[in-house]
Amino acid sequence: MSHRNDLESARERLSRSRGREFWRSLEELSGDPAFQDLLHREFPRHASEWEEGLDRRRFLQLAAASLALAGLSACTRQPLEAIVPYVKLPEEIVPGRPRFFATAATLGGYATGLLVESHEGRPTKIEGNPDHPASLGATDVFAQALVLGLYDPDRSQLLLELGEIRTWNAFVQRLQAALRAQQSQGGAGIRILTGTVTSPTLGDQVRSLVTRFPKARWHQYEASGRDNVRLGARLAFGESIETRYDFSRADVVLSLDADVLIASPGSLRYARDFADRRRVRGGQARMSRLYMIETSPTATGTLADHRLAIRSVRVPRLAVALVAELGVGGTSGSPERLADDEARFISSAAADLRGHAGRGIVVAGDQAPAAVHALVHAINDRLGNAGSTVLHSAPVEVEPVDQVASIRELVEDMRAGRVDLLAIIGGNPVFDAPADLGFTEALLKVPLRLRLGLEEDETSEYCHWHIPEAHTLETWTDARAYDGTVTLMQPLIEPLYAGKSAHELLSAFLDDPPRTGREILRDYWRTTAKAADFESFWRLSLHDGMVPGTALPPKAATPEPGAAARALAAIRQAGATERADDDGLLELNFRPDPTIHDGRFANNGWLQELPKPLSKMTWDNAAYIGPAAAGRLGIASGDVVEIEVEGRKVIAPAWILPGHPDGAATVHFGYGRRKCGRVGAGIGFDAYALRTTGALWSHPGAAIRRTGGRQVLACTQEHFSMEGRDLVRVGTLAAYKDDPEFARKMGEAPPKDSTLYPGFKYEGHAWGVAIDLSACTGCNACVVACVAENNIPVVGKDQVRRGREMHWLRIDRYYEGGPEAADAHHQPVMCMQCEQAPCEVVCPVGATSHSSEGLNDMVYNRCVGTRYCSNNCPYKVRRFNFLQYSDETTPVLKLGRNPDVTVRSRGVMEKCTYCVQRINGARITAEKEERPIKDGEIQTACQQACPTQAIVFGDINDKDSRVSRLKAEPLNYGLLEQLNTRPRTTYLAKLRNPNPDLERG
Amino acid sequence: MEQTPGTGGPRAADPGRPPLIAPGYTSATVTDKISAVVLRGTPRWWFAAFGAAFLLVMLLLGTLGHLFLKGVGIYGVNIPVGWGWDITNFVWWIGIGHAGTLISAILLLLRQEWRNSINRFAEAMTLFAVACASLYPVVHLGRPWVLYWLFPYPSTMGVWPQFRSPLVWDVFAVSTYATISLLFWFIGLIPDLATLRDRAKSRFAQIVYGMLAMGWRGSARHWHNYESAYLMLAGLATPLVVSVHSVVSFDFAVGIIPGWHSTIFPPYFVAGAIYSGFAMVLTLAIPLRAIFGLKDFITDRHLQNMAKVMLATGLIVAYGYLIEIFMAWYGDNRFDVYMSLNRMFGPYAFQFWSLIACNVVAPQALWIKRLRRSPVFLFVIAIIVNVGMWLERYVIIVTSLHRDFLPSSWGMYSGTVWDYSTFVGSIGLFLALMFLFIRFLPMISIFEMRTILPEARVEEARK
Amino acid sequence: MSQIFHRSTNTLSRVSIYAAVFVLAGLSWVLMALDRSPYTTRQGIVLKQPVPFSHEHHVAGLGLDCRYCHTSVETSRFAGIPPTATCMNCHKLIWADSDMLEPVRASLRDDRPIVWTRVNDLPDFAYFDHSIHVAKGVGCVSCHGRVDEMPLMRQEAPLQMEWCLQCHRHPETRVRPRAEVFNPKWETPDQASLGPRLVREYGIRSALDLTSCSTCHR
Amino acid sequence: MTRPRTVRLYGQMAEFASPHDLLAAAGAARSAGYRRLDAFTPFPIERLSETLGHRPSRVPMLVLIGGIIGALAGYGLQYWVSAVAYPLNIGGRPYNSWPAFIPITFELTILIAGIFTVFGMLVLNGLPTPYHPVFNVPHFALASRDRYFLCIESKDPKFDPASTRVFLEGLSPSGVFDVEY
Repeated sequence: MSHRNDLESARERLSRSRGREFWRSLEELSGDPAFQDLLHREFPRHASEWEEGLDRRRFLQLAAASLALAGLSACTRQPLEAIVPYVKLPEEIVPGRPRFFATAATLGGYATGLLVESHEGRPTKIEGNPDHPASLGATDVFAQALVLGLYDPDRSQLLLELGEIRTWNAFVQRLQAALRAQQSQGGAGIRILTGTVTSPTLGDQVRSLVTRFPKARWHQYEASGRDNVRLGARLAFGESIETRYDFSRADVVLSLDADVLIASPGSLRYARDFADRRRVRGGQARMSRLYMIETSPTATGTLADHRLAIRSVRVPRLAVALVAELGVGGTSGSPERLADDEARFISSAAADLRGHAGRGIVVAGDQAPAAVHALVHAINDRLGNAGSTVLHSAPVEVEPVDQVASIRELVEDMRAGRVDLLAIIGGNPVFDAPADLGFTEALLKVPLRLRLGLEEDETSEYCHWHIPEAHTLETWTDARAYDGTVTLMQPLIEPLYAGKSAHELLSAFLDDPPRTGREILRDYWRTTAKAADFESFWRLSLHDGMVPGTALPPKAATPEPGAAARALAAIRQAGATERADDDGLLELNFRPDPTIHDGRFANNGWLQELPKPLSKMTWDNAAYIGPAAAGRLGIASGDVVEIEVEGRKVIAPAWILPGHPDGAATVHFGYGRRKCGRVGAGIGFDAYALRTTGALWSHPGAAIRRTGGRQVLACTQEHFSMEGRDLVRVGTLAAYKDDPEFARKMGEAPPKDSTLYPGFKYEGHAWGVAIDLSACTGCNACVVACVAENNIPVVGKDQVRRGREMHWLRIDRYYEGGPEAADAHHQPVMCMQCEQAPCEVVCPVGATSHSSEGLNDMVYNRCVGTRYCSNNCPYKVRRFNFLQYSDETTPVLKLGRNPDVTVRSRGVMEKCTYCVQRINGARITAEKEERPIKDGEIQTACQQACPTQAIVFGDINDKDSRVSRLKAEPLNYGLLEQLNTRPRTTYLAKLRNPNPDLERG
Repeated sequence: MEQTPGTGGPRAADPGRPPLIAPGYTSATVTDKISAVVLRGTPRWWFAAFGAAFLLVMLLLGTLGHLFLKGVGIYGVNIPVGWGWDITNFVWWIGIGHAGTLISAILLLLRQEWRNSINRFAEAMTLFAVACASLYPVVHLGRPWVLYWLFPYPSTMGVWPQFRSPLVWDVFAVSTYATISLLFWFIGLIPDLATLRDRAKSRFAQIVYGMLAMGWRGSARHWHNYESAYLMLAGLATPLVVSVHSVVSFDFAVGIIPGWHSTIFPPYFVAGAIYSGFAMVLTLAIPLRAIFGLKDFITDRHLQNMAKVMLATGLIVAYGYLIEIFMAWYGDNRFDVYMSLNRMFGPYAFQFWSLIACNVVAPQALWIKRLRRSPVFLFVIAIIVNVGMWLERYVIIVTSLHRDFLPSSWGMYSGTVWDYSTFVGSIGLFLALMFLFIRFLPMISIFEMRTILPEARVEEARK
Repeated sequence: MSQIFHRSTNTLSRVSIYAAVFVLAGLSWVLMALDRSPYTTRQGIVLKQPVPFSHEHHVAGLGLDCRYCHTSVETSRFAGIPPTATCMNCHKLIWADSDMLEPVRASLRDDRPIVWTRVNDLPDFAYFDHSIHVAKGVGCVSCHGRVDEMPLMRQEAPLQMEWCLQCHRHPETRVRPRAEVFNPKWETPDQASLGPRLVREYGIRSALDLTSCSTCHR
Repeated sequence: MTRPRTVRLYGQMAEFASPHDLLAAAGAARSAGYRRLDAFTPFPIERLSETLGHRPSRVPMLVLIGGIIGALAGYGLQYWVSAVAYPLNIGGRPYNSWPAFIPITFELTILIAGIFTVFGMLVLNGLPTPYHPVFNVPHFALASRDRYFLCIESKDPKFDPASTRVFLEGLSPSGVFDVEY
């Protein structure tokens, strides 16, 4: 068979060019027909889902794997390796040295500035752009996981017409034929559907399209959209206004169901500013205070000094009460009936806000009704926060619209047969459009359906043409950050599968011949920037990752008179139709999934395996309910339930989440993908099936019934009580002022000299880490960063369920307090690099030992796999390759690996070594330059990703280093220090700043 | 040497006790009866029994093949429970392997003549149990093909084993123990091999036994050096047998995990090992003496003595359990207290209480003389103690690991079908070796039996 | 009783026991030797290459500096294998029609790289950085041998860990002045006093640092 | 077996039915001035060796030597590896962590001593000797069953085929045999 031969030769070529010396240019590789072939025909394994039973193919793979492993042992010959130089060396490349490029990632349209590490043309690691206002060097989990998305072997790789392979040119011809037909009717049958767009260039292209086809329409829909924010602003100001916050100036923050520090545009920046405002250092004891009113527990809620868990139907009520308490603009009428705790909460928060007028922030969540947003605008205006901590500006979006209305209109047009040509650019409306619209059914009435998508998904299935979309890291485009700052996004690599960007697709509508993405971007900015020297503008903007001066200036915006009254009226009206509380139904809340968002990341193994911040569940979504409701309904975690909303039903596993309010449940949408890659298809349940235009975020009456079934869920942490152990030490600011040493007194640390053996002296550098528990938001960015930096494999749900997840860094979550009002604490735990490491002593082959700088080195190639070290590790931070977890067979995944870190094979232990590859890299650079390593020069991957700078790495022998100063803080303590392991990683106790008035109650 | 205890020192039988050998036997009849078991044709049941054991060995090989192809992940181990059935079985087998050397060496030094009829197959049992045990450190490795890194040899890497690790101690202790036991067993066999050589009819058997006997001719000079060496070896093996299980207990005691980190472990493990070893000797001896009609040599008195040893060691073990719990409470260490409570009332409480029932409660019946004299009852108790000692190791390993210091990393453990098949397969290996042994070698030491015959009482005769 | 064995078996059996001891010892020695032999290490073995490139001719004959081709040796962990274009700088004029150089011309013509066989190949889990060794005064020849005397390239050193350790434990026995790093002919009669001085001068880390596992493995 | 008959005798051998008879005979032979004596018995008999005038066993000395070698090798190996060959900082423990080196020192002491014991015994007994003249005596097969033999070797200065035979027969054995080479 000839195709088999092709495959063999391609595989052979790939295997020859493997490993660290793999540096043939990728563009060439991706253009290689044999390589394309290989990617299409061979269905490579991704997550290692281990089926029992052994077929021949698996047998051979294993045999090959064990032979390869045998190659690691000392007495076997190494196989011959090839070494493949360039034909012409690109000028700027030094083989073996990584380079960094500035670009950005977008989520829901909003950009975060990034620096991407690239090895010989292969992007391998995402880092935040320290100069970018939305990042300041930090990233979120989605940005970190972009690399895996890029190399996802399941990505769409072919341009298809009804399943047949077509060329781009054939598509352009077909499209232009259709456009010629539309020309006469002014494009009345043309519809474009996109997600939220902040790209000025794309906006310009759409406008050009509408100019050419005046009757064409542009629709936007984002499943996890911000319609309420937009409508609320319009309700308050009568115009579209973007609101952003300055947490660095805020003393009191009240969040009305807003996960503002984790999941909102600008949240990385907000989290950083928020944490900075709460750092207690060197006796300077000042902290801001966060009041959180929330329904579904969020990571932001875990940071709150006061948290009120209520059903979301109560949120507007509390907003009304707050308005009344603060006496905002002409709000009269009957006072709200509040429960005692609600009333106390509101009055204390109101008093605090009033006491810090101009230095407070009230913020409402994306899912809070528009009227609440309008009230919040009124409050911020009244308190003088607007203009100080709350900044208004022109909208960041190209065209802010009511997206639900937008997609409803599109569906109506389609159903009425008014649409001849629909181009769906990104998004996945067949999967995520509100269930009551009947999007799919209406879509089928459109004669020509075009689709640009990263994967062949549910929507592609219903479209005539599917065009593979270029990945963010393959695309020339631009986007705005939360404050309007524009980033010119440059590709790190040529499209692996000849994917096209939205710009290039729209160019096929507009230009003949279509322009390339780079041309489109340059042409737009050449006219827009009006720079005297465009080339230097272009180079500078690309280099910095920002276009200077594009941040939107704050502008004064005053709520229209009567806006608050209108909002109150709207809330009262909604309240009139409120159902009774005692009908046995639960309020059902819809939220985007914390790790796979609206479903777009479902095929990303890193994100699937990332524990959800609060439940620590992986690879699944669940119906979360509070302990009280669970008790009433007789539901235990893992019980399969049927959720019924207005006749729509889904089957879901239940999960009891402490801190979830009674009378409500939460489901996360994004799971239940029917058609995506092998990682994400068929796992979880589809919560979109219950989500309707009338109840996008919350439905008041859902019936939840046990079916009697059980479902196994893979959770990485099953015990959430500290069992009275002094693991996370928590205190209040008042306690700290009383006795700054309080945290140290909560545990017992043996004196350094109580040892039979003389200790080792570390005379050069001595690396250490300090982790500020007050700052940790539990956002997981560090975890994914660690996965990406250290080539940590994905093991699959079954292996996670068996307790074999591989994350070197985990975030432990503990609860304190009652089940409903539970305080959650996050504690990032990685290898402590104990100076008296229990693991090292028990290793029979010396595979783990101390470096001269105090690192607990782990030599993978020496490990025989007794697992004794892990047994003897009190922190259980060691991870073992029980099976062959690293995918060594899928060629494309090799491209994304960090060449500075060994890819571990089965049977060896692995763990965090403070990113020793970075330490060595920095040392080599410094020694070549004959200078000492500067403090801060080395950042571990987790430290770099952390939005709040909770993790600080450095030399503890240098008394002036940041880490030394942190370790000198009275809050500093070692985890399990009574064991005398002398951990190099220590923690700063968590401080909270509760309101004494509320505390007393 | 004026006095040579043990083999060469025949002494009067205690008139108050039943004899160690049925009356009427002479050196000739003892010789003929025991060697006949080997030199007679193979009984038909042997083929069936060996065949069954061999099938289990095939199961073991199949399991190991699967293990080497897929990886140690086919077992139930995880993080935090990095050891499970594998090390449980290892310690269990090693424990069983303690009876043989104990009987051979310590009882020899203590001049317990009743050992003479059971020491041979107890030693064989030791060897086979150690063979089964040494399987597990290999199979539990993530990369068993680099096992040799645990041995000191001049590698091209310039690196050596890490001698502070109890696992390296294990390597030395177990391989020393296996070597010394093998040598002990073999030199014990030499005179009997000579007997078989002289009794064998077929040329082939003559050559095989002849080569193994190395030309032993029972000369006075031979016996003189032989007895000296045997005694020396017993003197060496006695501390060795104590050290081996102490070292095995260090695997745990050197760890810092609550439930492992305990100074009581070495004595309590050694006692447990003797306990389980005698249980296994009884488990084997009771059916064997019935099948081969050897009740005249392995008399009820032997069984009773072993029952008493079990009772004594069982009490030491029970003390160990008690003192662990007491120390947790007395030491007032939060982690130890939790560990003890978790053992008793946590998810593995069933295993814990089963172990108490098997190891502490059941053997108390041995206080009753009537029950001690019933071979059937002793057999049942021995089986129960075997199970109990397995559970003990399981409880020590799993309950300590599954909930250690940080509740965040707590987890659960259970074995998989591959764990079971490895264990069953290793029992098959043990039985197969045992069947080969009883078929081809004298299962009772002939020459040592001769020494306790009345005709060997040279001194009395002289007086 | 008759004799079972011939009288020669006495000698035979004793000799065979002694022999077993010697055979076992010999076998261990053979295994150890094999482990260090060129069969395992490929030390000194000339591997088949697409073009029979002669370092002797280019270095000793033409006097090319190492860095003319291995451009990144001072800046990167990887010394660099010259791109085809580097070869063709000269070979478009010299030996432009040689059959031997056809693969080189074909490479440039078809824009396909030349696939060489790696000669000095460390395992993937050993992280060696050329630039730092060069910066600390480790001469090319210290590891690669006198390439200026090699008509065809071969691996000079065994490249096994115990070999690496010799220098990491005693850098003073190998270091040379930085200026002489690329000089294959450099020799000193006085390494004993020069070595320790250079170790101090170049700030070469202690043996304790240099033999820490993570110096090379991560 | 058909072997060419040799003229020389290895010695002469008397068979006894009980250990008492053997012991008595051995004493008598020794008193009679015979020095190259050996006895063959199915089990060890106390005082027999002394009666025959054999020297005390040298096995215990070998055990001591083996033990000392083992102990030195055991500790030496560990010390050399951990403190000289490749010193590594293992969990902050000193290079020469002597308490941790005791178990292996002990095990190696036992191991080498044990090996010396067994192989020393074999060497001292001149084993293996699959062929030995005494096996030429047909009745000798019973030496491993229930018969006791006393052998006077031809190397004995007092040995004389005729008179020795007479002497042996005077000890009331159940038989006297020539032991041929």
